[in-house]
Amino acid sequence: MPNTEMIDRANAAREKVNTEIVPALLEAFADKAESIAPTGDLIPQVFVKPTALLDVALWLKDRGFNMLVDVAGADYYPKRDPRFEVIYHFRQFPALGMIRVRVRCTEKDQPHTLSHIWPMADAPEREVYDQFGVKFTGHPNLKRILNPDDWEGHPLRRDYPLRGPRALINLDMPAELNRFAAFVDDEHANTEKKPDGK
Amino acid sequence: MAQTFDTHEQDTMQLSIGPHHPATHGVLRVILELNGEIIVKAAPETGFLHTGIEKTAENLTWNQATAVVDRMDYLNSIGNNVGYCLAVEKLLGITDRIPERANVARVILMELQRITSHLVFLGTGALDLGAMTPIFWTFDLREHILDIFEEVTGQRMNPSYMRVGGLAHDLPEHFKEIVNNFLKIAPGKMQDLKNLILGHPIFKDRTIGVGKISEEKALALGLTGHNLRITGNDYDVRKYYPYCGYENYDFKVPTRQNGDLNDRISIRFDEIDESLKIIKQGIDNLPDGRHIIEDRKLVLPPKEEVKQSMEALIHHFKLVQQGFEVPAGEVYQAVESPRGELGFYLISDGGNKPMRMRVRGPAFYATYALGTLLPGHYVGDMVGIIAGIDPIFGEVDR
Amino acid sequence: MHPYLPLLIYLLVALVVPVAMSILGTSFGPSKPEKYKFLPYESGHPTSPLMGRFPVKFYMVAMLFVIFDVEAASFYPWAVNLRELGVFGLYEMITFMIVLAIGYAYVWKKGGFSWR
Amino acid sequence: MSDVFGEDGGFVTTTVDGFLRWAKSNSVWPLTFGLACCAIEMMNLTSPRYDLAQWGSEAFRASPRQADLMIVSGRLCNKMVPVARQVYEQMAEPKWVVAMGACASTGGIFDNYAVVQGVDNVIPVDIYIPGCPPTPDAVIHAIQMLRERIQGNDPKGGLKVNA
Repeated sequence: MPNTEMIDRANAAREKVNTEIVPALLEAFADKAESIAPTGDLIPQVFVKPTALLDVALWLKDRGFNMLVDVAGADYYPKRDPRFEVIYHFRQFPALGMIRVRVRCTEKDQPHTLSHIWPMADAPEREVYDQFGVKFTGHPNLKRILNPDDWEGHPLRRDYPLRGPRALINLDMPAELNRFAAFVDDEHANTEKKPDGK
Repeated sequence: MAQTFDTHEQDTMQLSIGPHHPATHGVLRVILELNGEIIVKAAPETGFLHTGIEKTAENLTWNQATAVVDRMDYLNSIGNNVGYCLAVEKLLGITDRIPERANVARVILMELQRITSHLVFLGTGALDLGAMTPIFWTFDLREHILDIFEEVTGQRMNPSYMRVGGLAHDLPEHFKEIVNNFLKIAPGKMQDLKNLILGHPIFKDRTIGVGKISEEKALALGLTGHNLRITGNDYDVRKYYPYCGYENYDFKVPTRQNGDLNDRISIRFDEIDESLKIIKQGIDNLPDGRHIIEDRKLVLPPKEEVKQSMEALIHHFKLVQQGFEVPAGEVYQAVESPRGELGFYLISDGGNKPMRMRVRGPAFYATYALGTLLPGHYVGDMVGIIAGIDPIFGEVDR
Repeated sequence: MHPYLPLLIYLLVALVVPVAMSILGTSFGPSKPEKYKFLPYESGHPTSPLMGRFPVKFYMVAMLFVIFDVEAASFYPWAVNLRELGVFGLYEMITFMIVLAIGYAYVWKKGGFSWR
Repeated sequence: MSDVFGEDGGFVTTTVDGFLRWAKSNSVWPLTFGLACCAIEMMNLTSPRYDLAQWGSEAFRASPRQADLMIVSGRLCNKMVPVARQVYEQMAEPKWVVAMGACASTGGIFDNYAVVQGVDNVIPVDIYIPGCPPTPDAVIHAIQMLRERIQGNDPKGGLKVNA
């Protein structure tokens, strides 16, 4: 007796988004949006230019996409020229239709923030800026959210080494360059004589 | 470096409830702007537990990344693993070839993990509101579940028990027996706990009408899970986007109407009862059969076979050395974690490592909802509200 | 046996014990006076010191506490020798409480207790 | 005066020293410095099954002024380094540090830009506990080792005569 009512509702909503919303969006934003074939999860996707993002978001909000699920960043460094991409997932609740708006951008052309429409967008946009360096125009306080405020570089970029600053130093680096040397005064350093007997 | 509020219209005092504070349930910093005892403005600041999990996952093969994903929301390790593995299986397109035994085992273990997370929430939440006894009862009951995890997966917490395609190894034979033992004692203890916490007059005074939120504000703040269901909205990923066969189980999604702290805590008891129901149904019809998908390209061949046949050895060698390739594409898979909708957005460029793993943490949006939840309350209420939204900073800071 | 001898012994002990503890503590305990030890503990993250004045509400609550705490303290001597004072003592204390109750009701009505 | 309080332990100092060591080792109060998954296992220490109260350490103090033992439970990240350093500095002497779990001891499985590869880069550590997360029994074993060390001849414990 599996109740597949929700699965049918989600499938029907997806069909509706594919047949009505996406074509209407492409024709409404003719030069600024292009469609993409959905992959694994069959969620309809649309490429949108950074300048048109705000209008597309408002346009979608009028068509029932009242839930902004997530704002994510991605970096296609070696393979694609506009290397960065900001991905917005919208959802129609309770109709359950979903759409993925992907905004290809470089460091210079900056998408507009959505935090004045959805207050939730404030924090993930700060994270995209912190991890990728993509700025958002009109953002209330665009500051680092995950890394310390004086951190150089944007860690989630493909060309950023996994070990970060440590990767660039060799092990026997002079203390003054070691980021944490300032915190370990000589007397406390862990080369302190171990209590005898242990 | 702290975010100071420069506009001091009245003489408000700035107070930093810092990263190392008993009331912040981990490493959260909330900068409060106080007018006497009333909070005027609150700015949460996180990042004190940023472990670079997404960057580390980009350097691990598809199956290795389960060990890292598991330590993100450390109270819902099995849920994280299942969410991640479902996303990879969607990319591979093998979701319907997963054996039934693996799906049912995943559901049972996820619901057990949900109960442990709710028990920690109830224990520490009541402790923050001043009740000392519940934390002993909840952690004692939680030990029973951790014993089950130790029997099944070998480790109490962060077991990394899921693989792409099913379970890492098969369930022990006496799995049904140990889970049934737990199911026998759980309802009685939960009823005692409910009487102890919800019936308490001080608890009622400190939670009724505190931290109220309306449905459309909760949707605008991106709240999901119990933070959204206390406003009457019954969005639950297990019901709306069923995965792992959740549509075969009949369970209700508990909701509340007036969206205050009392609802946030009382809804947990109903959620635990629902989870117990699901576990009961899962255990009753736990099918036999393979615990993982039958596909040599994805799954290590059994040990004895590797010693005999040459091509099993080649499969073994390739899988251990390189792992398997996943066709290029993007996928978003949502899973219902104890805190809300936990989403995995995976991008694969056809290689044997994920190109990008973005995790949509429900607690991340709940933590930054504090900015609108806290103002207007006393400082004493802030302790309850922070406990009420159930933040886990492994998932907030990834 | 001087009647006030127990009181003297009590005061003596109350003086000797803390002094002894602090002297022994400072002379025999390890002491490393470091910079951070003298900073106020602000749960790990220093914040800007208080710019404005303390709101007047704190002062109000402090004054009310002093009044009603002293009132409560004055019950002890009365309660200790309740037998000797007898009924007269009871009426005495009731009038004392009524006078203070009037003050309490006044403060309550004027909203001294509500924080907002 | 010096022979009675002599370094080699005249009569008085050994008995007072022995008494202080006995008192200190039976009331090591830990600090709630919970970071990540190990913090949940650290909370288990006070639960009925792994009762830490048997050795007098069940009072988890939140303020560093009242704590003797700082159990760094979880992965120490870059933004938390100044906080950990300040909290350690503000603990009153004698103080000990236990690095709980692989992440606190050596950075564990997170060998990346965000996690400090071992807490001993920032604060001196006395005892390292392996495990991810270590079971509460392992933490109790570590606390037993620390108590033996205090009762033995740990320079930080015992009597320190500063005239």
